[in-house]
Amino acid sequence: MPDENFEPKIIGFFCNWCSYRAADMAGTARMNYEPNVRIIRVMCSGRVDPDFVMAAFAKGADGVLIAGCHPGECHYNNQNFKTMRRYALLKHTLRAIGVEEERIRLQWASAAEGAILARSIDEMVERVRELGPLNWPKQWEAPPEVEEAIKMMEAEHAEALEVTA
Amino acid sequence: MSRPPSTQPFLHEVIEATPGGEALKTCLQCGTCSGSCPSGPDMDHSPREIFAMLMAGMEDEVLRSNTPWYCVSCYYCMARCPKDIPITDIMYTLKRKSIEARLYDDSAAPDWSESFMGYVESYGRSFELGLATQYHLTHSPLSKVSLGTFALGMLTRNRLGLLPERIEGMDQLNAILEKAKELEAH
Amino acid sequence: MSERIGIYVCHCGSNIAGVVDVEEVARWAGENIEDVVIARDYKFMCSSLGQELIEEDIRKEGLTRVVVGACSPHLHEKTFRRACANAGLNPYFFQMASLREQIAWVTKDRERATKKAKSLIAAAAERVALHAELEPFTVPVNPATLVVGGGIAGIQASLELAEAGYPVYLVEREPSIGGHMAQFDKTFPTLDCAACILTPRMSEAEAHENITLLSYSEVEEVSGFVGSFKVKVRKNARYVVEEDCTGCGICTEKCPTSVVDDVFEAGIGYRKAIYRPFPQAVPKYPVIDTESCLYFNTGKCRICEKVCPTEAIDFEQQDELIELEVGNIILATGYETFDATRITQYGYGRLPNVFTSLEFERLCNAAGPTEGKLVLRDGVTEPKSIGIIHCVGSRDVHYNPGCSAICCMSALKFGHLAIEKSEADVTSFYIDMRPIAKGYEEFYDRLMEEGMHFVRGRVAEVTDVALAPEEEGKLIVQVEDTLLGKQRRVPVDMVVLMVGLEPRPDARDVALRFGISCSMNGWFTERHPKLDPVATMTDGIFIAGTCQGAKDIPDSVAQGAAAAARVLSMITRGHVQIEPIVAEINPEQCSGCRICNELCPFNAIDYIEADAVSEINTALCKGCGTCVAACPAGAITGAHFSNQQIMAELDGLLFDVNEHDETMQPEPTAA
Amino acid sequence: MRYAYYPGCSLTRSARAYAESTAAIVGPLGIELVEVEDWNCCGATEYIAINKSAAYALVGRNLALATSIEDVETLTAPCSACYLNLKKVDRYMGEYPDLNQRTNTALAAGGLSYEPGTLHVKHLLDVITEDIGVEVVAGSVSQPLAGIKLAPYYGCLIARPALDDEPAHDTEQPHNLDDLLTALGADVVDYPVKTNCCGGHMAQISASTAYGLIGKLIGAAAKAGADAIVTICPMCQLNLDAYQTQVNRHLGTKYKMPILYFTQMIGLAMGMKPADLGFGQEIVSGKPVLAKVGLPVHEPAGPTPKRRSRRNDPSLPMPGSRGER
Repeated sequence: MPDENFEPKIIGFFCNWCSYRAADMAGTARMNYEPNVRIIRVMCSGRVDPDFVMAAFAKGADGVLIAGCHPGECHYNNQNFKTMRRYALLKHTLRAIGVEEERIRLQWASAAEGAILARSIDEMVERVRELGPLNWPKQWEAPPEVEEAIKMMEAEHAEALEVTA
Repeated sequence: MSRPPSTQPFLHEVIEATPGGEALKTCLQCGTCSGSCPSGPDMDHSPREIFAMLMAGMEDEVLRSNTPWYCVSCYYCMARCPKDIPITDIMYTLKRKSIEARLYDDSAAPDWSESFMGYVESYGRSFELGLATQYHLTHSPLSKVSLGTFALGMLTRNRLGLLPERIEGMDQLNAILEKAKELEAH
Repeated sequence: MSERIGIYVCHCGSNIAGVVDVEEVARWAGENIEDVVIARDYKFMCSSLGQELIEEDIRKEGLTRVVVGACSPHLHEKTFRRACANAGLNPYFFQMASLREQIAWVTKDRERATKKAKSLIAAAAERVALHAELEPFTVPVNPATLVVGGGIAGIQASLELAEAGYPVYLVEREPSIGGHMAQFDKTFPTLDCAACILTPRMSEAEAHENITLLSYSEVEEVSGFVGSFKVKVRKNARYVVEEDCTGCGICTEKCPTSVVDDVFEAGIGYRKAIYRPFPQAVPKYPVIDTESCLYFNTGKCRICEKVCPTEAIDFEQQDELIELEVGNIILATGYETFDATRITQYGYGRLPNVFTSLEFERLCNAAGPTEGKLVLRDGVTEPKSIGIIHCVGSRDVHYNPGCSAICCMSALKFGHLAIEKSEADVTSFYIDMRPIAKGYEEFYDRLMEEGMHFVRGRVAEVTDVALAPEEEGKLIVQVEDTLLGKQRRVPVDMVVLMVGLEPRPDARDVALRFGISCSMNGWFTERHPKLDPVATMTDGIFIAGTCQGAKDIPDSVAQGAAAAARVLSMITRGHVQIEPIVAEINPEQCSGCRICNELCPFNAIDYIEADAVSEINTALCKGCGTCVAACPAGAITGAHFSNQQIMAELDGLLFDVNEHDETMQPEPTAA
Repeated sequence: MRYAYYPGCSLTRSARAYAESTAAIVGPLGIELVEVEDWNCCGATEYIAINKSAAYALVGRNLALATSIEDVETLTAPCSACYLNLKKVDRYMGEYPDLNQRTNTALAAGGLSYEPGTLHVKHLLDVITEDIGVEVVAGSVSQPLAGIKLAPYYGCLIARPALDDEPAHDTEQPHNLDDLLTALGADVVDYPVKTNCCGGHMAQISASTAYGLIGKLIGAAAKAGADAIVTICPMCQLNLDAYQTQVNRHLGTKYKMPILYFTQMIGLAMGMKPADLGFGQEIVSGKPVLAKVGLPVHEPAGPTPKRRSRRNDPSLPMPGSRGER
């Protein structure tokens, strides 16, 4: 049974050009949404190192939301395509180590799409609330298989990045 | 973010009871709906006026109006509305509210809907001849001559059944409809 | 050595304080965050008193780091960095938390809002402690400017800059500059003749020694950054040698092919295959439209070549690629009109006597296809009655949700022209009359006096199906007269659809090419809707006129001049500072794997064979950080966004993880 | 192609001609219709006026029953009102979770359930013009309807409200029936009122309102020189056909406009016998139309007007016109 009082902690990685401005826009337009997402600004969603995502979980986050410009609208030409590839791998890896894939989400939001962003946040919060706490830090010392999986992930991740755009 | 509708409870009720009804709040009173309405000239208030009356909290007048009952479900208003207000669906909602409130003094249209559904609830299918006869005898016995022309033509071409058809799963249908009505009442 | 951090929590009047318990956040920060020596809350941090507060604390309390929790950094980051710099602190020892946009304006629950505020402040404090001293790069500003679009806004901007003595490249896609304004007959509300006020400015632009006019040309590629952009322009082949052409027009006169002119004549007039859009076109040189030219299609004809007295026709001419270097760019790419065939119930395209507003402009124009005679589609009959329908494709969620800003006034202008030119009875069908600027309401009064009729109601349909004898052979405008609450059928001879203004269909591609953004509808987005309406989020790129949103001529001209003023201030300063946010490779750690090389979209990373390491050219790096995230050896550092800084931010954001554990003690869900 | 088929009440009685002609033409077009077993009335436009939950449940039962038919993705209905009700319930259930839950709770009382989106609901006309294709229909024509002038009448509910994200039709001036009739060899007249209302149930509630609407529809067809109006909905057929006498009396007109189903016209063009297509059941006789089939093909009336030479032709081009003059 999900605990009704559980408020998930979700870390947002938002690119400076589109999605962080979408958040600004949602604010300016006073769109009400769940306060569970705490945002880190990066210059581009391409800056989101998979290690950041793993670290966020490791430090106690229940979910991670990556937001960037729409494919084809990246401020840096096409770096968000790299985000897309990493995201797929991240999902894959998380699944492999038993983390529900809804705990990570990629949302494209242009500077004008405050409403889309707000809706996406609400949806994600609701979903993660249903899933319950992840509570990684508590089990962090433990299973060697997790350590193993992380190593695998890192290996896979390095390999994947050799396949260039 | 929207303000709680404390000042206009009836408007809020109508919005709640209509899928997509929220858009009604954005009505700009342009009159596209009323200009498009094929039975508009026969309505005592144009659809646009009905929306203005809803905003003004004139519940009683709205429910007494013939407007929803003259809606022919052609959906011109809904397709043309620049604010995507589900106008036809709002008219259905107003019909339901009006039947509940029993304020509309010409019972012809509500009776037609109710007789129609009476047959459906008894047989699972509609029954044109029975319906037409029952309805016309109640509401316009004097015009039964013209009804006669209509019925005769239809009968001679075997286009009206003399007996209603009944579906096999009447029990199942009734169970479903009973449950639905129970849900609606809540 | 530990830092001395100052924390400032802004009330923003009641904007933040109304939802977030700002006193509590400041108190909590002061007591719980490491190295915080001062934590204050203050009414308006961005006020001069607020800034002085920071400056004083830096001086007196020896702050080494500053955090402000207020609005979005996109609004006031620069303000507070300047305050730090004023007090002698490196401006990059500052970090901002967006308590207003990300919390107060979007959250209702005070308790949860306050907790989120604490986490953002904690994250900023954790991060700022690890900030490195940075210096912005200073780059020179090339005094030349590129203006894209030769409508009235672009012409205005070009002339302002040229008059100030700086070079301008004015690029126009069509064969002539002038834009939509050149198509109009009169301008509201003063009824000046559009050509009389526009054409002198066009000639002035062409003749100006500081303006290089590139008509029939398009920008293909933009690279570089503020101060030194590189631009590739394709100058389409005109098949006419400009140096030789005298603009005598004999080629056009003798050309045997006549086609419908969809652009300048809005589809109601014809032009030749070799043509100038209009007699006063600037430049005066014609172009050959290869799609309709007989020679290009069949290999025969060449009449223009034969009749040209100066041998200026060159069928072999090729497109030319021109490379320009400019310091700033002004986009004034204008608008498109709404395609009226999309609203089928108005009958445009099916009913001959339904016209668009642009067609009507051409009908009224003395230089137009009817020489200014107001006639029906048959070209002969004068209409006895005209219905003008407002808001066609505007204020409609199916097409364009916004108001097109100019149609009410244009409709009044049309009313005046129709009354002046004909006997016709004119009726305007409007939802709301919006004559909002100086002299506009007076013009509305004037039209009421002149006898124009007004029906308040958005037209439901225009039909030719008559239901009464007086409707036979007419167009019937069906509408609810909302002031009467009655459905009306108004028979007229001619219907004019006031088509709305839309972004150019390729606005998104253009925005992408110049690195700026568009609204949902496709209008270019300004840096700030009120306080910075002609700048964009991209330094050095400005916008003017209707590419930013629907507006009339006076507003377009004002924006053209405003954009020029912004550019002039950059040119006069001579240099510009750019953010030192770039990546750097530590050669000690680099394994030479070259993964990063291919990732960089700006080719800023080179592999140095001799040392077997990669190296970043900071002049080309734009700081996206993708290579930083990808480096498997962790050898790349992104300035101001280092791994350590982001990890620290994470720690701050999750300050309450343990708190949560104590209260919840949840079952683990992960494997 | 195989479809779940919901005939609707009218096709069992007043619109038997529609049912018969549909049955006759689907085979040759490669369509297999599998009737939904023990279907019930869709509620027309009436039930929703009485009780919303019951109206959705009523239609929901049909959708649920249709899912038991194997190997079909699409449910088709020849009646526009049935079509819209089925489509709307499927669509709204998908869009509004509360409505979905209520409807399924009610269905559960009868041991049924329906997951919105399971079936694609399509009008019979769209099945023929989109899935089969106008060219295929043209290929099956053995007796072109040359010389017959037809007014294509769509009525409201196939065109509006446009519930799909990318609706198949314009909400005001659709053209797939025009295209189909042209493919059958008929002359299609310009019929701008093609999606106007036939009066719906107004013939019962306010006859004068209905007569006005019907008169407008028949009048526009007569004025355009149509030999018949072709419908795609039994309710439209009934209103225009069975009330035509009353309309004439009411408006003082003398219309004798046959109102025929598009499936009857397809059958005729395929060379089928009129009796097998339900001809003779219409109140206003369709015989004049039949008489024209098989007559020697006339040259199209009136030569296309020659383009006047440039000098003499002051007219302005129509929107969208291209090319030279």
